[in-house]
Amino acid sequence: MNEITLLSVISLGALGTIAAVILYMVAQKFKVIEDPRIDIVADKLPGANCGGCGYAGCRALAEEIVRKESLDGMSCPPGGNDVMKDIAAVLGLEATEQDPTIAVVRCNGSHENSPPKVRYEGAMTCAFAHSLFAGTGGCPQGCLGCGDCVVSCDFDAIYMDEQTGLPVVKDNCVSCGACVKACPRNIIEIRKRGKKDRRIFVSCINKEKGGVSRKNCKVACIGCGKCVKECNFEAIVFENNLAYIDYNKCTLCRKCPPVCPTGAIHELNFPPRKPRPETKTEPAQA
Amino acid sequence: MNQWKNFSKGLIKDNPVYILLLGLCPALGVTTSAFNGLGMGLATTFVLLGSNIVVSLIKNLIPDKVRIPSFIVIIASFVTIVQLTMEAYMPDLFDALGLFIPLIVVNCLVMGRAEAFASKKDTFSSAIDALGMGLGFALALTMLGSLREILGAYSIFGFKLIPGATDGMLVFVLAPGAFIGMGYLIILFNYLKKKTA
Amino acid sequence: MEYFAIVIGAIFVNNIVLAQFLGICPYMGVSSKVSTSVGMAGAVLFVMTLATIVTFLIYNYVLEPFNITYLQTISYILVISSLVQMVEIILKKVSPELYQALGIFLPLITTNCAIMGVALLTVQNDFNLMQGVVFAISHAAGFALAIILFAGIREHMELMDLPKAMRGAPAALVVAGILALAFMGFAGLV
Amino acid sequence: MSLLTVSGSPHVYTEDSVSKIMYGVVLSLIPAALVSFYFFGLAAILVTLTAIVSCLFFEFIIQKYLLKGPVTIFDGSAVITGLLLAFIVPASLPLWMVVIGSLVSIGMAKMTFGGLGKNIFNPALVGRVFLMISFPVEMNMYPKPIPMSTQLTDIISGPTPLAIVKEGVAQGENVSDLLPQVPEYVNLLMGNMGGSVGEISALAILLGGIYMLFRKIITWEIPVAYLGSVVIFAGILWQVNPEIYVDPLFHLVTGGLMLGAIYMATDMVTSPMGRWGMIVYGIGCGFLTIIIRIFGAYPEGVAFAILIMNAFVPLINRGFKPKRFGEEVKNG
Amino acid sequence: MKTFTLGGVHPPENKFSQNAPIRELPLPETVTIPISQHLGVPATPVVKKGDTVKTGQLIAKGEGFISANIHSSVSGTVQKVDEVIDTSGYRKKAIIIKVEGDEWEDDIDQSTDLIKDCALTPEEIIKRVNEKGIVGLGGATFPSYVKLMIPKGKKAEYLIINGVECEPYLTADHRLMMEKAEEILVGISIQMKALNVSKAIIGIENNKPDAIEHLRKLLPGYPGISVEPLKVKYPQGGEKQLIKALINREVPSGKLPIEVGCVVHNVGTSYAVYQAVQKNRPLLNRVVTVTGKSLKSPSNFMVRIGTPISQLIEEAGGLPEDTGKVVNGGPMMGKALSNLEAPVTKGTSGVLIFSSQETSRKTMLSCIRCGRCASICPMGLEPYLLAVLSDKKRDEDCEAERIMDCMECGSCLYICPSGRPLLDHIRIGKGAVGKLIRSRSH
Amino acid sequence: MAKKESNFLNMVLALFIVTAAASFILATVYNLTAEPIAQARESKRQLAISQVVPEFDRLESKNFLPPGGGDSLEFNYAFRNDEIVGVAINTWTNRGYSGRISAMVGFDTQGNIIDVVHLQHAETPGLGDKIQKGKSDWSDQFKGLDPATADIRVAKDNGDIDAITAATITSRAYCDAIQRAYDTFKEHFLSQQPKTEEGGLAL
Ligand SMILES: Cc1cc2nc3c(=O)[nH]c(=O)nc-3n(C[C@H](O)[C@H](O)[C@H](O)COP(=O)(O)O)c2cc1C
Ligand SMILES: Cc1cc2nc3c(=O)[nH]c(=O)nc-3n(C[C@H](O)[C@H](O)[C@H](O)COP(=O)(O)O)c2cc1C
Ligand SMILES: Cc1cc2nc3c(=O)[nH]c(=O)nc-3n(C[C@H](O)[C@H](O)[C@H](O)COP(=O)(O)O)c2cc1C
Ligand SMILES: Cc1cc2nc3c(=O)[nH]c(=O)nc-3n(C[C@H](O)[C@H](O)[C@H](O)CO)c2cc1C
Ligand code: SF4
Ligand code: SF4
Ligand code: SF4
Ligand code: SF4
Ligand code: FES
Repeated sequence: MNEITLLSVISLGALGTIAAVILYMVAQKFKVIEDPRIDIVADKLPGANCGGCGYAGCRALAEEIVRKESLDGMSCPPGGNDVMKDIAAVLGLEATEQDPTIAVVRCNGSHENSPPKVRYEGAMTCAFAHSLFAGTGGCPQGCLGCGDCVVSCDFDAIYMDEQTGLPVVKDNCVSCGACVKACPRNIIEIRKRGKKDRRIFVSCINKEKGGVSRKNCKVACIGCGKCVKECNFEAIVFENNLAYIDYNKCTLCRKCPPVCPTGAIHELNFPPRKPRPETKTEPAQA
Repeated sequence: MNQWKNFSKGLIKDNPVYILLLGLCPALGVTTSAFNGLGMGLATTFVLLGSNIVVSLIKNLIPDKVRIPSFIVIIASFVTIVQLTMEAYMPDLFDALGLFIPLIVVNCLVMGRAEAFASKKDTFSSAIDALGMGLGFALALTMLGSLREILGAYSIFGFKLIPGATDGMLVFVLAPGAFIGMGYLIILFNYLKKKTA
Repeated sequence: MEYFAIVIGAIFVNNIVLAQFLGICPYMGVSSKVSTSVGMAGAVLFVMTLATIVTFLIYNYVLEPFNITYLQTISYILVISSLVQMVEIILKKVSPELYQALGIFLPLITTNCAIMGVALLTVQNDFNLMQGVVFAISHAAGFALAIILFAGIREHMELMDLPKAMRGAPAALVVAGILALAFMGFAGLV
Repeated sequence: MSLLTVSGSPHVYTEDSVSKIMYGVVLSLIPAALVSFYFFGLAAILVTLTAIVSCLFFEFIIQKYLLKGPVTIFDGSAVITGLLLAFIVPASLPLWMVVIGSLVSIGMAKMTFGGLGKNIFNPALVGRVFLMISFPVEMNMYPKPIPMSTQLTDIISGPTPLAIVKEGVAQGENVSDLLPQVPEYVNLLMGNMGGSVGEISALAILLGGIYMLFRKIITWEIPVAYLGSVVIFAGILWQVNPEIYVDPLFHLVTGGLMLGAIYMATDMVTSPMGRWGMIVYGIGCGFLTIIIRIFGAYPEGVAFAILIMNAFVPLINRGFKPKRFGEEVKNG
Repeated sequence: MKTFTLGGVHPPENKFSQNAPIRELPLPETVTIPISQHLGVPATPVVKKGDTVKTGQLIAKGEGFISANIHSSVSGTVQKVDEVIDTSGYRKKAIIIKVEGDEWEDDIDQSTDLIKDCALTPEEIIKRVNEKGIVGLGGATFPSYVKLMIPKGKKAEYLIINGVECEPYLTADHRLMMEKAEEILVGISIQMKALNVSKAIIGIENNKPDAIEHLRKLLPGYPGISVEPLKVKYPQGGEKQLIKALINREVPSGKLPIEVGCVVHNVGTSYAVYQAVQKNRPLLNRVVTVTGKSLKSPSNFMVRIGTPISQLIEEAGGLPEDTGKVVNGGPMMGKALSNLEAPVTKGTSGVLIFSSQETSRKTMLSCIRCGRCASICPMGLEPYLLAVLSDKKRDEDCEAERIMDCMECGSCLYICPSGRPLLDHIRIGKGAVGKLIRSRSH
Repeated sequence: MAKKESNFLNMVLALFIVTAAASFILATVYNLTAEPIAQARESKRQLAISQVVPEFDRLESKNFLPPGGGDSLEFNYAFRNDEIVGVAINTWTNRGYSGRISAMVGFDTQGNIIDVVHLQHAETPGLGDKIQKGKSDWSDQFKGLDPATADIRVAKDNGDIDAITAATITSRAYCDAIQRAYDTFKEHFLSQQPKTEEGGLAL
């Protein structure tokens, strides 16, 4: 060992020792302020900070999960069940399985179905239009078409259809609920995705009397109650001139849509109907 | 993990410079020419590879509280090795890269990989990860270097592209060109990432 | 006059971020708000000065006499990182307010090339201790100028709807580029 | 009857619009353009046309194919950018460099940030500084002004009055010996001096400025603060030693100061919004201009000074809020 | 000449109807009287379908501190009490009365004789003003009796009468001052008595020299009242601006005029106070200006509350072919109508008919940061900033930038060369910040 | 993750071992590379010298202070057959655009410049770096000049040297460095050695 090597080892070794001593002091004085598991959990979360979980961002959820040591009632819509399972595994907890959900637009007052009666000019935000007037189509509950929901979506999962002037939810919706909060008229609802992405819902939330709502919009729910009678599963509730399909009870039997006189009930992602609708078996061309 | 995926992620999807925005200082500082960029990229790759391997080997022997200082020392050793070797055998490149060689030690990329990957995974994966990330880094630096050399000197790796033309747009050799060039390359990489995803 | 040249040179002409490309990570990372960027600048000022002093001592009283200057890199990084941690504990004990304002940034800049770079440059320039300190403070001031200006611009950009592809890093880099371009006007001041 | 319109109040709006403002600026630049065409002839016309057309072209391409948004090239802002870019480069600049300058101005300085109103730095100035640093040789060659000429003859490196004085002083000569080498003040005012295409005639620019003030396109704060602070700072130095520092009037009428103070520092997009902010900004521009002109490597500092102050604008806007109604009472 | 100092704009005045005398509008076939025509809690109907009512009879009772009684403006049968479509297309509760003859309540003095002396005590005056459903006719429809009651610990020094009518087009107050000057002055004296102040200033913009002169001639009979001509500048009629212009005091942010010893009333309100106190007559009708460039005969009408707006337009020459927008109120602060059958309410000061060219907004471009909106904002705000902050939902920042000081005068949107919908965004922001503040106090 | 508990002893020990091992390895590398590094530096110097003086078989070095003050200049006397064939002077200037410029100037024994090469500079690429031989032939104009008769200043200052376009500052500085070399050379070589015509001194 020559002189340089010796000096090197001595000086650097001394430095290393000093560093270690300092670090030891740090470790002593610097008691862990935070539960280290918070970091681990936060790491697992997608980091989108969308607020869909109901907490102020991913880290806030992580803190809450660790604090409560339970996953009850907590979910991360963008991350889905996988993430929650991961976290459960990390913390040794059970994750509550949740049915996948998606946002649904409950208005069909397109330019054609609800022709414009006045013109709107000004800031293209539904919030303002809502405070100003009933909407170009005249329906005081219908979609205003300025796209606040589209802007609010962090996942590019909702877009404005040029033809109809209505928002359309794409498949990549993570049901974070941002659009639900953004819509001043409460038109968007988070519903169960349904088997094979099939959904049946009433695409109208107008609570006016049938005649009145019909005057503004061809496809409004007029509150006739026919669907309620048709449903064998008591999945349809009827209140204030409006039918509402409970997605927890609906079996996707497809009986109600045809009976609606205005066509307000929508079915999504079903194969085309066979001439005779009573066949309930799986269609061949799926 | 699929080792090929582990390797290739550093090239585009998780490119350390353009996507993860790590190690920006050397990426901006030394890329006045494609050759310098490549040289710095390879030097960093070597350090990354070496330190990742050593860190993953000794990770279980190091107490948690001195983990980071130990890693720093390991990284710094590899940097010094590079420094000495380069000075001995590639003095011109050494002069061109200047200050940025010792600064590899504080390159967040190196530390980040040691912390996030090598201290948790097995040695082989760590080596592959280091190689992928390092080559991604080298790719990024070479690209920026090429861009700046092409625009700033109308040449690439020293070959004149336009015979007779002497100077290019000098901005690109200077500081502003580095920032601007990287800004637009990031857009390109974001686009590529989207395309490949 | 010599100090004047060091100061002007470090702040304007050879601005550490805009001309020397050091400390780009915090420059890009901690500049989204003016208030945090001010905190960051303060922390950099503090650590940079301290680190320059300590590394100066190490270089001149350990490495140089023992003829082992090749250990510069490794010893500097060790010294700086343990120093910062020590400061952190002391600060926390002595002045909790200061800790609140600067402390959260301290770990961020321990392994930051601006600190290391200035320490290395001090040696390269053959400065004495006093010059080194002025050099470090001026570089920190240059960093502060760059990052606070930049944070103002970013806060402003936050309100403008930039094209999607440009948001975040790309626009920030182009701004930095133009800023660097503008700072070239200071060329020749010293 | 067409459909009734519903909108929030108010229901009447001023006649003024962005394009009216912008074309007002273009109109006010005509005297300066005529002077430059008179002195630099065809070359000036070509540079000007090239810059305008290429600015419009790049704006169109980027808006249509990259941003895929509405095309608003006729709002007049790109015309101004082109015009002003042409005005701050030498008339002898190769046209392809003018095109590159336009690309930088529009593509990098303006469209990167989303176009009109969103840019942080003055596009024309970014273009110029980019060119100045990229092509120092060409950007440092100024043709000699020859009235009614068609050809550029004598292209000399840096014979602007500012450069002559700066070089001379750097060589240890006295200002009083140097001044005879530059044109007389009347000529400086009229524009008979070396310089960029449109910056030469302080008088023509002043004329345009008065027109813009009259039409309320610009307000007085920035130009007055800028020019005033240049006079003050230069005056102080001049008092200190008139043999190395030129008199303030010389600073006022040479180089791009007039054009900068009236057209570039006032660009509303890149300048502060409130009165006090504008004044601070103007003083900052003036200070930096003098610093760079006198102590820096460049003989001219207007472009850099304005760009640097552009970067300060967000901070200035934060710091200088308008006086709120009912404020004093609340604080008092 | 006096005016306020901060900001302000001067849109073209276009007061086409300033020389058209006030005409009584014929009775409509039915009237629709909304139960919420004032600021505050809606009134509660006290009649039901089938009831017969007389002109001036109480049909809905104001409940709560800030509310106002509503009286039938016609005589006839109540057709229904139901939701009807209001001016904006939403449904609001209203009382619909089929007009049959014009039979008035007996205790109302229908004569036009001027009664100068008022024997009532201040408390009685306030009570009467409350009973008769008088609300501010200057636009805000704030129940007037509340304003006549000075909160404890405060003292009123000045009664300020708002005869500014700074809105372009509108001439209702102008005509009222020309034709009912004496009544207004008596009303002012009554208000002064109720407030126990000795000084009243009537502020009138200089574009109404005839009104200034006319009132000044009559002043000698009314001690303490003066008339002050003001430079024409919008929004001089805003109460804070008016106080600043007349007595150079600034009402602090978020405070009421009484903070600086002032109470502000509109001239129309004074006239209504006169009617209520001296004639025992509730607020049944009001002056409405119906005007527009292409309208055949721009007019000022005395209109019963509840008359459909379409009838006013018919009476003024019918809706022109090129109509693009119909506005309820002035061009700067009025509300665009989507339903012309909506009724005149206590707050309707004018009906404006615009052609599409006159009123369409500019093509919206990006803000060019010209700063004009900030330089003309009479409250010293930065509308461009408030608009983006509101758009980005940065409510705390909005609040810190004093968004709640905005009085929605519309000057910023008027002036913006880029056609930015500034006020639209600011309104949303105000809503959000209001919510924030309320949630904080709970 | 198997994490080791941290206690005082194992922390200090671990860090000491790591640093000691690292420094040992580094010292080894250093010892291995010390030679090549020195060689590389030397060959660089040799190369520069050989570019500016005629072929030689022996070198001798000596340092002199320049008459204007400042750092000393290194004179490298080149001998062939024990006869001085030229002197390569390592000179410097601080008047560059950015930092110090150093250059090697070769003189023959009469004081004519044989050639000049730059050693180190930080001038702007594309502008000032044209003083480099590979970048432009600008510095060739010094070849063969006798500073005693030629004015080593740029044309702008009424000298005989054409400046690099748009880089007068650098050009001036380079002239300054050469002038400094000549002044020192004159004082410490020419004035001591009477000028002779006798042979062997090739140009
Ligand atoms: C919630 C609220 C409470 C008010 N309280 C009083 C009051 O106690 N005394 C008073 O004189 N005015 C009061 N005002 C009325 C205001 O001073 C003002 O006249 C009214 O808001 C209409 O003004 P504008 O038309 O300028 O908006 C109140 C207004 C509001 C909105
Ligand atoms: C922007 C703005 C403009 C106004 N202009 C007038 C006006 O011209 N005339 C008027 O009587 N009231 C105007 N007002 C309403 C006054 O502020 C104030 O509410 C009114 O004079 C109070 O009297 P009142 O309660 O009797 O209506 C305006 C309010 C605002 C916010
Ligand atoms: C970024 C930048 C780098 C420069 N680099 C140099 C340089 O290396 N050498 C130099 O002499 N001048 C340099 N300059 C200075 C300018 O080119 C200066 O205008 C020029 O030297 C003036 O000399 P001239 O009379 O030859 O035009 C630089 C300027 C800038 C903006
Ligand atoms: C008074 C005034 C001055 C202007 N000055 C400039 C200028 O110096 N450079 C420029 O590119 N555009 C200028 N413009 C045009 C426009 O504002 C500019 O292109 C915007 O910065 C683009 O967003 C000016 C416009 C006005 C109204
Ligand atoms: S569509 Fe709505 S619920 Fe779905 S991701 Fe977008 S914002 Fe969230
Ligand atoms: S669904 Fe709601 S938010 Fe979306 S456009 Fe319609 S009204 Fe607006
Ligand atoms: S509407 Fe509000 S923000 Fe706009 S000018 Fe009026 S007070 Fe100011
Ligand atoms: S007036 Fe319009 S363009 Fe001007 S600053 Fe205000 S919002 Fe922007
Ligand atoms: S690489 Fe320089 S600060 Fe991160």
